[in-house]
Amino acid sequence: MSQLNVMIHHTTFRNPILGASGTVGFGRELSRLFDVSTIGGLVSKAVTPQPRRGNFAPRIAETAQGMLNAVGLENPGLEQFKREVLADFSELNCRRIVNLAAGSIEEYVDLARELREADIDGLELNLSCPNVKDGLSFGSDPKQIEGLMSRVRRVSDKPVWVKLTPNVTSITDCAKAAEAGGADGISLINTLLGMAIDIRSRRPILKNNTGGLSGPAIKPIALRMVHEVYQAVSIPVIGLGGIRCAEDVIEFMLAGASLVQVGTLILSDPATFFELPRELDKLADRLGVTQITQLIGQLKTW
Amino acid sequence: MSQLNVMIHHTTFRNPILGASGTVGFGRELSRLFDVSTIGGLVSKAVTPQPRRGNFAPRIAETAQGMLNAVGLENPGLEQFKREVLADFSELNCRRIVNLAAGSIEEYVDLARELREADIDGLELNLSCPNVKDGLSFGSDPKQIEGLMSRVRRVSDKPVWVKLTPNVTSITDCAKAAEAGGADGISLINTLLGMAIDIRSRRPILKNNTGGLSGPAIKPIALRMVHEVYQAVSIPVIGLGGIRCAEDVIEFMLAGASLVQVGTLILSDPATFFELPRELDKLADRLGVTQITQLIGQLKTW
Amino acid sequence: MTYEATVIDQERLTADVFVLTLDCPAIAKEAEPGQFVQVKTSNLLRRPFAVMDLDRAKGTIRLGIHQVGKGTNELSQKRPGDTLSLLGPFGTGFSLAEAKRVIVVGGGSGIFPLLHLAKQAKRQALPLTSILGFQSRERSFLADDFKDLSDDLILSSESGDMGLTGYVTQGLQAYLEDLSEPTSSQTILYSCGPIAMLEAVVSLAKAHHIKSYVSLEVRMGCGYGVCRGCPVDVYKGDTIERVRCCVEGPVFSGETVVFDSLRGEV
Amino acid sequence: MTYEATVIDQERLTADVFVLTLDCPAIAKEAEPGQFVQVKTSNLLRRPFAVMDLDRAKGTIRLGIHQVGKGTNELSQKRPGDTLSLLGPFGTGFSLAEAKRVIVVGGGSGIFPLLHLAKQAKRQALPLTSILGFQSRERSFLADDFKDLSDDLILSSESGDMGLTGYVTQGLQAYLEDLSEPTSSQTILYSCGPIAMLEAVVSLAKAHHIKSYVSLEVRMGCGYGVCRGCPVDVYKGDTIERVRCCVEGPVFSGETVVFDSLRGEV
Ligand SMILES: Cc1cc2nc3c(=O)[nH]c(=O)nc-3n(C[C@H](O)[C@H](O)[C@H](O)COP(=O)(O)OP(=O)(O)OC[C@H]3O[C@@H](n4cnc5c(N)ncnc54)[C@H](O)[C@@H]3O)c2cc1C
Ligand SMILES: Cc1cc2nc3c(=O)[nH]c(=O)nc-3n(C[C@H](O)[C@H](O)[C@H](O)COP(=O)(O)OP(=O)(O)OC[C@H]3O[C@@H](n4cnc5c(N)ncnc54)[C@H](O)[C@@H]3O)c2cc1C
Ligand SMILES: Cc1cc2nc3c(=O)[nH]c(=O)nc-3n(C[C@H](O)[C@H](O)[C@H](O)COP(=O)(O)O)c2cc1C
Ligand SMILES: Cc1cc2nc3c(=O)[nH]c(=O)nc-3n(C[C@H](O)[C@H](O)[C@H](O)COP(=O)(O)O)c2cc1C
Ligand code: FES
Ligand code: FES
Repeated sequence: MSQLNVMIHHTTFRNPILGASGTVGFGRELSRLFDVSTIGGLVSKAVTPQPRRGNFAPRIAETAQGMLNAVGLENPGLEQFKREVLADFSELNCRRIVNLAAGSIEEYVDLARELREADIDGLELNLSCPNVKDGLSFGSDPKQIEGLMSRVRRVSDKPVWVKLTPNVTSITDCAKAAEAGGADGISLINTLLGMAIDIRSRRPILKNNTGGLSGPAIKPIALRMVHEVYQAVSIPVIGLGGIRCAEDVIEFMLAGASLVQVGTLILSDPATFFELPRELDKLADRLGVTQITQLIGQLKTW
Repeated sequence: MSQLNVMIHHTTFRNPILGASGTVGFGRELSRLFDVSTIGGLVSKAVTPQPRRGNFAPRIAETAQGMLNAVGLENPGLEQFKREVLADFSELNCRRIVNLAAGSIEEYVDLARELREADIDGLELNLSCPNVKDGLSFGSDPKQIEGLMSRVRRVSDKPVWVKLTPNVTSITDCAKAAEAGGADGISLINTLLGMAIDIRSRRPILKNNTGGLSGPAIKPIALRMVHEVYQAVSIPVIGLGGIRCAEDVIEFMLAGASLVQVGTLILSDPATFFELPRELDKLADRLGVTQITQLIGQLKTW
Repeated sequence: MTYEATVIDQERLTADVFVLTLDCPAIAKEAEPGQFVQVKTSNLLRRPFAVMDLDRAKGTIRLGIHQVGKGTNELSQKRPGDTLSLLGPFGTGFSLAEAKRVIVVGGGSGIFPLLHLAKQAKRQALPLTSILGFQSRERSFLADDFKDLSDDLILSSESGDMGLTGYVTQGLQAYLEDLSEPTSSQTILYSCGPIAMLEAVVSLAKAHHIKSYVSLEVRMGCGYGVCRGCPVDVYKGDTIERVRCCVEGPVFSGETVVFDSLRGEV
Repeated sequence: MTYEATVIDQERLTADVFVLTLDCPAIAKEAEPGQFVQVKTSNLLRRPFAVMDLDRAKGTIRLGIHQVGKGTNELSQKRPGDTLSLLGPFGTGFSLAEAKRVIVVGGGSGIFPLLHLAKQAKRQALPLTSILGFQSRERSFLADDFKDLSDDLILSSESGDMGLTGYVTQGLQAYLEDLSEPTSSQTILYSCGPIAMLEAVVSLAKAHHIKSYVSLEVRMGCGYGVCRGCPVDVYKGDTIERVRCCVEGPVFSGETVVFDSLRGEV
């Protein structure tokens, strides 16, 4: 029995394994089928200021050890979320993080302000959605990231994680900007922008043409970015991208992750996800690790 | 029988399938074992101004439907290349492209100038190697790309392809810069920066710590970038990343590639690589495509 | 909801259609017509298949599978004794509650879920008409099973070498035109097949004032409601609502489906 | 160089070691001791294995395989009748040309390529000493085969329940200390095993003025020379040259190997 609990910014996670945004809904389906008290926490589907219908079908395409999704942030919007979803989400017996997405700094600030009193354990700002206003992605401009984070900081005492897109030249510049803005943690990585094509119809498989690549295919990129960011910032890193087993969890922790999230695996193998903490425990035992936090950032580079 | 030949910048390729840099050496091993007159061409391993020993072993790590390599541009250097390798390379019965890598604009210009008279079909500038001078990658700064390309343009009449790194926020900015500098083609993508970790030794598997991710795992990203760049420039695009079969070739051509390159597949299945042109022919027939060039850029987006 | 099922039998119906019989008592006990299971292959995502048939006493289910790609080709290699990981049963299936008479209309692999439904209709002693379309006699399957269950069986083939010549919708149209008014009001039509076929079936049913239910095949991420990968637009009164094919479907009231939203799905 | 080989036999030697006998006349005809083949699994890269043994008349080769990960576990599932795609034979193997007496020193899965060599030595009637190290008796393999071929067989086990207690290098050291001067000058030592073991073996051989050849296992991309994924540093006079393990190796003259360059390889 190793100690699996991890404490970051005064919040204790019973173990470092969380469900990632977009792959756990708002916890309702999973908590009906599984015991969520075995996992560290769940990160909600993105909540946006207004309700969003998302993209048309097809939204999913499979690739080599990966998948593309173009759900398009379908969600009920802030008001309905607060009215109809939040109460159930708050009752989940694990750490509860609300993922937020918006089209402008003001909107992010509004979202964070509106959830100031919510019974949740933190916010995760999803900075990967294209900013329709000036054609730039929030997530790829360090200045915007810092500005956004510092504005959110002023309106919320909740722990705030900034979730970064990997589609950038320098992930460390983005992470440092989030830290400078006052973030409590950096979640990475979100999906990589990709495309799949049907040669018979000569069309992209996804109705949105492009989508976000997730799954084991992207793990090497995610590990590299977690490692880089861990060295560049002093706030905790929450690592994700392609995790499927306890070995993967340990790889991310060695690279510098204090917590990890699991996404695509939950779609195909929810039971495996809920067994991961136990598998992690066993593997840590075999490796002689008594406290899982002893692994964080312990990668010895050559 | 479909017409497989493709003509770009006055050079006819008997078919659009080339072997990618770093996975065909200088053609010697492959031309001994296979008939290179069946393929469109070969792109040499990168040649640098000085001999390079590359990185220590391990240089290879396998990942989910991908591999990381950190060869570190091992090559004999320009002088020895010209003296001992070029003659054989020039004799290959297919199109012969020499891939060039260097640490400064001056060095690239020197390399291109030195190969002005060589009996080859073109140069490919590999802009992915980190510029040790100012910590920036050439390949991620459009201004440097344009400057570099226009300087090379002045010293060489050979067709010049600029090979872009995908580790950037905007691949189209980089491609447009290359075009503005006078490039004859854009090759993409090079590898994505990644890492693999051995949890027992707590070390990166690669002695270089990080390496370049290639193989089917990256295909969705490559397709997306080829599609984006095809729309942004009017020079030919040479597409690569994870190609393993004739369907993949057609996907790249629909996305906008005039030619494609095959890398990682050659390591595991050289015979399959040399059969690809025939498979492409058969598939084109089945699809009712009489001229392969009819496919280029014919993706119908939603 | 996660089960390790053992393959009991593998039966080939045509060159690219086969049936797997699986030992899986838990799913055999629960699965309603129109519900589906998520089957694991060596690919990243599971593959959804309707429960085509089941035997509660024996604890077995049957999946009818059309080989169309990597996953289904892999499944065609499974032999008795092999095991398969299943999730399910999932989704909202067909309901016979309001039906006095039943028409099932199936094309291609859309025929599979209808067998389960037809058997249920038979058990409930509901008059059953089955209208099935294939490419050709050689590529047809399950016709005998439906014959045994149906009061009326109308077959069609695109090649013309079996039953009516043309699409399944032509058989349906001819049948509906012969239908008397009082019958149609008690009749419910159930259909599964390619999107284009379903759209045509629903519009024929509407024209003849017959209520219809269709089972949709939309690309799925999870199959159990967490990923929102499987949107279906349905009319709710004057507004359009976007729901999940895997939870609120795969069976929908035909009139409510916004088929335009599904272009790009097969 | 690409062959489709049929599995003739699968024999388990220990809990995690097995032998595949493959029908592959072309490779059986060509392969020299120390050469290897690249075997395809469902993973992206092929897996290199030494040709452990061959029968030219029958056209078969044998691969000894230690199960250590995904690829070797998959290969352990192969049964007679299954086919495997092979590339090869590749590499520069062991040469007995200068040898008057032969010592082979093997640890763990490094023992496999030495069997082929030992048989060759036997055929050439060269006096043969085999020094083999295992973890324990239970995990030992091929000891009987080497017994039949060797004039001298020295076994060791880390657990101490078979032969000498400790590493294979202790057996070697004891043996070398007993060796008389004239013998040693005609003797060549051939070794394969983990890098750390090879380094120790080479330094012992050097200390006793015995020429050595070692076969190195370096992670490979292609196995046939195009990718430069498998560097080995060797002394050429005063300078160090970087060559390819797969073409210039995997067998190198022990004294020339720069072991420091290989930290990180197993
Ligand atoms: C609710 C439901 C029930 C189904 N029932 C049956 C059935 O009983 N029998 C049967 O033969 N088929 C059925 N299908 C279709 C079946 O799921 C696909 O044919 C199968 O997933 C194809 O997998 P593949 O790997 O062979 O094809 P590939 O083309 O290699 O698959 C690539 C990806 O696309 C998805 N995909 C491809 N075709 C479809 C499709 N038509 N619908 C949904 N996803 C698709 C795959 O699941 C996979 O993620 C059903 C689909 C759904 C949604
Ligand atoms: C020239 C040569 C000859 C060999 N001969 C034999 C033999 O006869 N019998 C035997 O059991 N093993 C032999 N090996 C080692 C064998 O190739 C590895 O054990 C095997 O590749 C592990 O594959 P895996 O998928 O089970 O392990 P994984 O750890 O899952 O493999 C991951 C990756 O690392 C590589 N890798 C892992 N271990 C090694 C290793 N020791 N050497 C090289 N690459 C490695 C794999 O090829 C693969 O690319 C030889 C290696 C070389 C280079
Ligand atoms: C279907 C799907 C929907 C997603 N939706 C969101 C989202 O709403 N907000 C977000 O921050 N990330 C979203 N993601 C990204 C994941 O949270 C995660 O960053 C990514 O999938 C990489 O992890 P994985 O490889 O474990 O899936 C989504 C991913 C998938 C597969
Ligand atoms: C072992 C190896 C070495 C490579 N060396 C080079 C190189 O020297 N120059 C270069 O431009 N690209 C190099 N590449 C990148 C490939 O040319 C190609 O861009 C990349 O591998 C993606 O294609 P693939 O997925 O088909 O392999 C190398 C790739 C591999 C796998
Ligand atoms: S497939 Fe995931 S919600 Fe329907
Ligand atoms: S493994 Fe490719 S050169 Fe040796």
